[in-house]
Amino acid sequence: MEPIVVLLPLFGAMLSMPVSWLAKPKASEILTSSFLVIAALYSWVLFFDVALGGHARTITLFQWIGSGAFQADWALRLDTLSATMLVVINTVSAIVHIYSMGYMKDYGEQPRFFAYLSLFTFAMLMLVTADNFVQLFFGWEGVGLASYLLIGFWYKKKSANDAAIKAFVVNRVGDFGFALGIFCIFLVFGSVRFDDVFAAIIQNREVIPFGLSAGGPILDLTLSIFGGEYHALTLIGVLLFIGAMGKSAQFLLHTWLPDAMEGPTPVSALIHAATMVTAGVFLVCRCSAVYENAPDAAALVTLVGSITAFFAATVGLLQDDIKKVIAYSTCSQLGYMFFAAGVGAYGAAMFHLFTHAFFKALLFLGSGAVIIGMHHEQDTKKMGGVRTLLPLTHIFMFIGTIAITGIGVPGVKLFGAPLGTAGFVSKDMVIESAFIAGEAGRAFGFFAFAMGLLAAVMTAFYSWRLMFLTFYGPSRAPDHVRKHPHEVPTTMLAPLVPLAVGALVAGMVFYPFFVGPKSEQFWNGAIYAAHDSEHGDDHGMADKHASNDHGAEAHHEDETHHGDETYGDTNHTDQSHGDSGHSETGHSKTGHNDTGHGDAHGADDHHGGHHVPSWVLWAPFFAMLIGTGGAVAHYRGSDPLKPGLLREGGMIYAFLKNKWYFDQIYDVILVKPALFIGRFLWKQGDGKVIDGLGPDGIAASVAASARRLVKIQTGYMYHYAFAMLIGIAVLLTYVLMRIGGGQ
Amino acid sequence: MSFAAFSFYLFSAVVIASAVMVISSRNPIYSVMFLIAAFIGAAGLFILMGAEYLAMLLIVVYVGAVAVLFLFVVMMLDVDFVELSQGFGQYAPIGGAIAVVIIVELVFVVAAWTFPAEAELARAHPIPTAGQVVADPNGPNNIESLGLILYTEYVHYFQIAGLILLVAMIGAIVLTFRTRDGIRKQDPADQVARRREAAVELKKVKTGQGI
Amino acid sequence: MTDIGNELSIPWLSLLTFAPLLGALLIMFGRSMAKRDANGAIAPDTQRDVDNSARRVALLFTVGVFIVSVFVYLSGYDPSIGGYQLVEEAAWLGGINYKMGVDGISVLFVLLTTFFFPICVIASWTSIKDRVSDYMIAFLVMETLVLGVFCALDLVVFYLFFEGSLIPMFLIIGVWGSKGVKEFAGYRMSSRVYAAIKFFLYTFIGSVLMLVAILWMYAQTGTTDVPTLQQTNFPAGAQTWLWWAFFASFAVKMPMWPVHTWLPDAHVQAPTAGSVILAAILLKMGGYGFLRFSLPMFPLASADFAPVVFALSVVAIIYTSLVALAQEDMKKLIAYSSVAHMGFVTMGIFTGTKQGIEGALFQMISHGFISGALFLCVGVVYDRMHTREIAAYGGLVHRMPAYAFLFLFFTMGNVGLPGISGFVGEFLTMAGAFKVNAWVAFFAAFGVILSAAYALRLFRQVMYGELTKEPLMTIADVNNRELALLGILMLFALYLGVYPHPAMAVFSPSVDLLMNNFNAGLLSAGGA
Amino acid sequence: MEIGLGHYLSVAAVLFAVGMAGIFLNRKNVIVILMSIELMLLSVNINLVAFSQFLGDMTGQVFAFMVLTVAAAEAAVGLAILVAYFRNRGDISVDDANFMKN
Repeated sequence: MEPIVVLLPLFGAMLSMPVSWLAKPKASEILTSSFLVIAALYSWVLFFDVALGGHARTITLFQWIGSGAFQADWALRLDTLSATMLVVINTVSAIVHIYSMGYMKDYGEQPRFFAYLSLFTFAMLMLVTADNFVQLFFGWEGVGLASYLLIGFWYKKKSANDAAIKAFVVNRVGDFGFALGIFCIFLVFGSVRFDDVFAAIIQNREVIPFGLSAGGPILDLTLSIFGGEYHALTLIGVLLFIGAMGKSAQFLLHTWLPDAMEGPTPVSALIHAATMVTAGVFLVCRCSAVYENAPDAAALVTLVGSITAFFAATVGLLQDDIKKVIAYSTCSQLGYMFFAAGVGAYGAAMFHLFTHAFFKALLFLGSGAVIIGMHHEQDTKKMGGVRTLLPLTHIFMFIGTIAITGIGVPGVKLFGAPLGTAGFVSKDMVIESAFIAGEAGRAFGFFAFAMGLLAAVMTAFYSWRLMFLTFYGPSRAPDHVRKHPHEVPTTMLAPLVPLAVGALVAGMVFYPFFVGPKSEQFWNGAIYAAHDSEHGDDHGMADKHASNDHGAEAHHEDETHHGDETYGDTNHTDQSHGDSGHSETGHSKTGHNDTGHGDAHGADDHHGGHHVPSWVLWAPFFAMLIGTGGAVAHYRGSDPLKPGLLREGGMIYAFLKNKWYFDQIYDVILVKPALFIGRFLWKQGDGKVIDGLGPDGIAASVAASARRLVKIQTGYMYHYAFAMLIGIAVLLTYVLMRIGGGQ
Repeated sequence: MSFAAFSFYLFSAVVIASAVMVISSRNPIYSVMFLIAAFIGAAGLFILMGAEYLAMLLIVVYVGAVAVLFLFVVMMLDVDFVELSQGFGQYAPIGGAIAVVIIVELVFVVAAWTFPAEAELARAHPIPTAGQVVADPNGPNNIESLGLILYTEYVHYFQIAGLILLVAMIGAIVLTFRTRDGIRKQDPADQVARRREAAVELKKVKTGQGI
Repeated sequence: MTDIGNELSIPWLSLLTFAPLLGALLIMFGRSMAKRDANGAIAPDTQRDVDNSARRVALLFTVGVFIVSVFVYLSGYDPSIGGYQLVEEAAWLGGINYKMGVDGISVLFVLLTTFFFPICVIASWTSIKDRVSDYMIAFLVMETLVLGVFCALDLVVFYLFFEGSLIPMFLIIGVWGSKGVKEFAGYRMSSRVYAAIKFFLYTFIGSVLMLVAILWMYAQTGTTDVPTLQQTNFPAGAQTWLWWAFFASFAVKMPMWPVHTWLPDAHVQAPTAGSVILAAILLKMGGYGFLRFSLPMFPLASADFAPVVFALSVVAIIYTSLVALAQEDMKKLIAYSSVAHMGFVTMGIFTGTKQGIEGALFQMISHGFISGALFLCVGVVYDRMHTREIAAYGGLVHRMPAYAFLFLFFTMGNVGLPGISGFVGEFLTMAGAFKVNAWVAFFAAFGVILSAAYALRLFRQVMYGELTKEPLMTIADVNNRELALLGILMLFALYLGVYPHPAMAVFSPSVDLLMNNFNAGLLSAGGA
Repeated sequence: MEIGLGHYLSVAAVLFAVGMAGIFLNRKNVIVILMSIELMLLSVNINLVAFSQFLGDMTGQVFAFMVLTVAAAEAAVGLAILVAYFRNRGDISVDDANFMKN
């Protein structure tokens, strides 16, 4: 039955158009939406079964690519990680489907839209349920395709088409790294299946890369490749991360995400906030075994993640387009997730991914309602006072904003979970784990912490700025809009309710599972660090704090077998040591100093109040207050549009307004040269050099020499006679010479 | 110097001198005349070598037919030969050079000539010269021995030679034959194909009226 | 599965190969029987009948050959065996026998060929109006020759078919190609004639070198039997030049950079069906040749010169992708992308790894479907608008939604989207290449980025945007015939993309055998 | 001094060379060119006969006979062409006869 959860969206995508031809467009909306609702409900069932019930399993459908050792199947790998993603994807997708029934009413072409949405959902589900890297890649590219189609949904608009191509191509740059990462994995491990690869890492198995006569234990293996000698896992980690950067719009490869807002708003909510862009985070978490043993790669993840969090937030400060603000906010939040993963707090990263899906989808769908209500206006400068026009939407957006900025009470626990909105719980978790990692000596831990705090200030600022500009103050909209705002249909508002509820409480409800005391049982081996910190200690970070692994050696053998048995599949009861794991021998040795290695431990310790200084606990909260205060001070005043600290025309203003000039730089150093080189190679390379020296050149010189030779052809008979006679003379001379020489 | 040697030098001188005149005289008629002289000289040489039949053939065919044909054509064509001989000698250097090269080479050949052993055997039984034939009337003469070999071993060549001549004759006729319009001539086919209806018309002439 | 070919001693392969020739004779006969007036001209009505019957005969024969080939494949071919099957042999010249046979490497190409010829006949059903009989004859003759290329197990027989297949294609481009005049070296000639001559000379010069090599091999071994020669160990020095001679021929055919420039011209000028055959079948002869001859016969040289091939392949992938980015002509763009895709094939073949070779084989088959379909797609609009200028189109999706969908599908296939057959081959070749030389895979993967750029650019400019151009306002969507053709191709591409196993299973045993021979050849040379 | 083969061959060689030179000298006059060719053929005949006599083999004379035949045929056809040409152009100047160029 499990394949249903993945295949229903596919059926929806395939049937949408035919149904609309046979019946009405409405029928295809209902069909795809109901398919998605069923899939969503079923995915919750699976979530409870797999993640909470601990029944992780893999269902192989049939063989896909099989060539020698290169074996990739179509499979559903259901473990906590994928079950969590299933829930997020199917739920948000179902909600977006229902929402779109209202949203797309004005635009037409619903069957096509719903087909694309369902296609996207299918691809995304294939991505998260993959049990090998190639199927993951399938989903990876599949969501890219769906994203391309949906961004360019309004194909008449040139900007939409450009944005679609940009999204696809930039993602391809990431995929390039990803594909190389897969090849590298295949080279090293001789397999592309998760089980084989991760088991090899956990057991520190001896591997022999292709073409070499001798290998070595995987954790220390180096490859001489790309003209250098690299640590194999680090190389794999970096290459895979390039893929993740593309898909998750991380710094340097982020440029497509804001442009992607050309697509319909539900698309932005589904793809560019809740699901697709988080695929990179998912990938890093999925490969936690790799990153935990490749500290340099993890450091890169942390670095890029924290830079993105900061950078995107700065750009978000000055955006006027309601969707672009949220887009940059997404980019920034993805940065949070990445540095959380980079510092080893995979649970926190997944947790933030999970909560972010709720409040970001809520914000996007809410802004979609605003856009519809304001007659397709997206510029917040032309809004203001929308609160009175769309009171319900305002409430939803307000909830989304407090969720993202993180309203809560630090240090207070309710039923073992912090008290606050979803964003509060998860973001604080992320920031704190960065601090803990920094303390533990993990590279860029403090940097990430600092960037996270700065970004939190700005997040609060731009989120409230958006709220104030849109919903408060006097209206700046034209009269007809103000007097007759579009009615926002119920189909658009009803789906927001579950999202709003999630945005408020998801953090508190799921805290114990993702990062709290039950996390080890919850993750059930889906995340390497969550239960296997011993190895992280032993191999990955040994050089960083050697003092920590006293006793680790003694338990190495045991732990290896332990990991072997429990890793990756099924439910082992003996492994559910949870937070009481400290009492076990291997773990107790590392004890209190070990906080950085598994976020489960770290989080647990922190909430026990052992390690994290209280200022760290309060810091995100104050950051939020500062940002909020700034926004209130500036935008609740008499003229919200008055210039603030950054004057228009100033350098910094221009720098931020132009998004750090990335688009312009890429255009100059990549796009234009590519086109120029292409034209040059075509006209000069192919035309002049190859054809000129090759066939055309030879043909032309034959023609030219023929033209010259023709002149010898006088047409006078006696010339031919002369030629004959001279020929006879020459021939005769030659023969005589030969004979003379011979005699 | 024997008579044979004297004759050889005489004829050789005639042949070469005539040949030089053939190519150097301005008037083609002279050329033809000298050509005839050269042929006659060559015929003399043939006789000296014992090839009487070929010598006769040369005189009959060449002097009698070919050379006269040349003469006929030269005189028939109304050509300004002075104009034609303009640029005479323009290519003389190269022509001379080629000629000299050829002569030198041929002389080399002649000088360095050696015969294979079997040829030496053949030399032991030379073809009788004219003088020997006269001395031995019972032996086979030149024309006999030529006929013996021509009509037996080389009969096919002989036939082919005939065909070549036939083709040349037809070719020459076809090339020079032209039908001129407006000339009344007899067409036997037309005459034979003529029917009574086309030739005779019966008219009923009423009596007393005439035609 | 009984081996009917051997049990009944029916020469199935020869039958298949020469059946189309029979069709060609029939058309010729039918035309010569047509009534003529005093001047030898055929009345228009009669001409129409003659044309129609030519079309029908061609369709009948190509479809018949396809059905028989499938039947023979299902009942007579055992995919679990790696060696040659359905072998037939007849003495011909001393040491040169007429020998036919297929193995896992060639059998799919045979099926691909018999599959594509009916497609092409249908595709040219209405678009060819002049000299229909001649056209169909050319196609049928070409089918015979191409099938012969893939079935021949004797070098001389192979060479005859290989060279012969040039001639019908030469005519198809030169006679039924598009209009247009080209200034070349001071002469004005129609551009299709230019393209045809370029095509002919390029490939011909390439294969002449191969002929020299074949003659030498015959002189040395006294046989031109392929299986025998595959077991022959040529000395290393000889392998070098023999390899280059064969390489020259196949590299032009592939085509590899820098001898690729005939392909864009030929594709652009050829009629749609000609382009389809060229892309789907004829290009594959080069890759097939590498696998059949270069690799097994000259393993040492193949290993030695693999870096050269890698370099050329990588240059081809990047270079032609960049060039494709700048194209203004739809067919030219697709032609250049073909060169890039063939770069993956050569790269994969010379990795000498199982993934690389299987990927290359799969890529060739998949490229047949995808590129063939793309050319058919261009043909659809060309038949309507008679231009291939990208700039002449725009916003077609408004009037041609079904067409846009199909075009998008094949564009994505061209881009190498997983789930469509193009991905499997590309990915496997790169995985194989990475094992041998990571830089090669690096640059090849870089080409994949560019492929997205040019393919999507084409799609955007042709399909998307406002429909503003006057002539496009009344353009009609694909008709049933076109829909059926493209639909079939789409199903195949999708099927092979999702479940490539049936194809992979067929050539896997043969590839194993090939690699064993290859490695054994390397070892024996290393030992000696 | 005995007159031997060499003498005859020398005469033939000189005759041949003269014929050859004649072609060069009288390049415009087709009639003389034809005569030069006849001279060259004649020299060939002298050679053939000389060898025939020298080797005692009649075959040489048979071939001289053939050469004579061919030479006669050639002269006849050549002159016929000349006549036809003259009739068409009113001239036999070779300088104008360069149609082969086109």
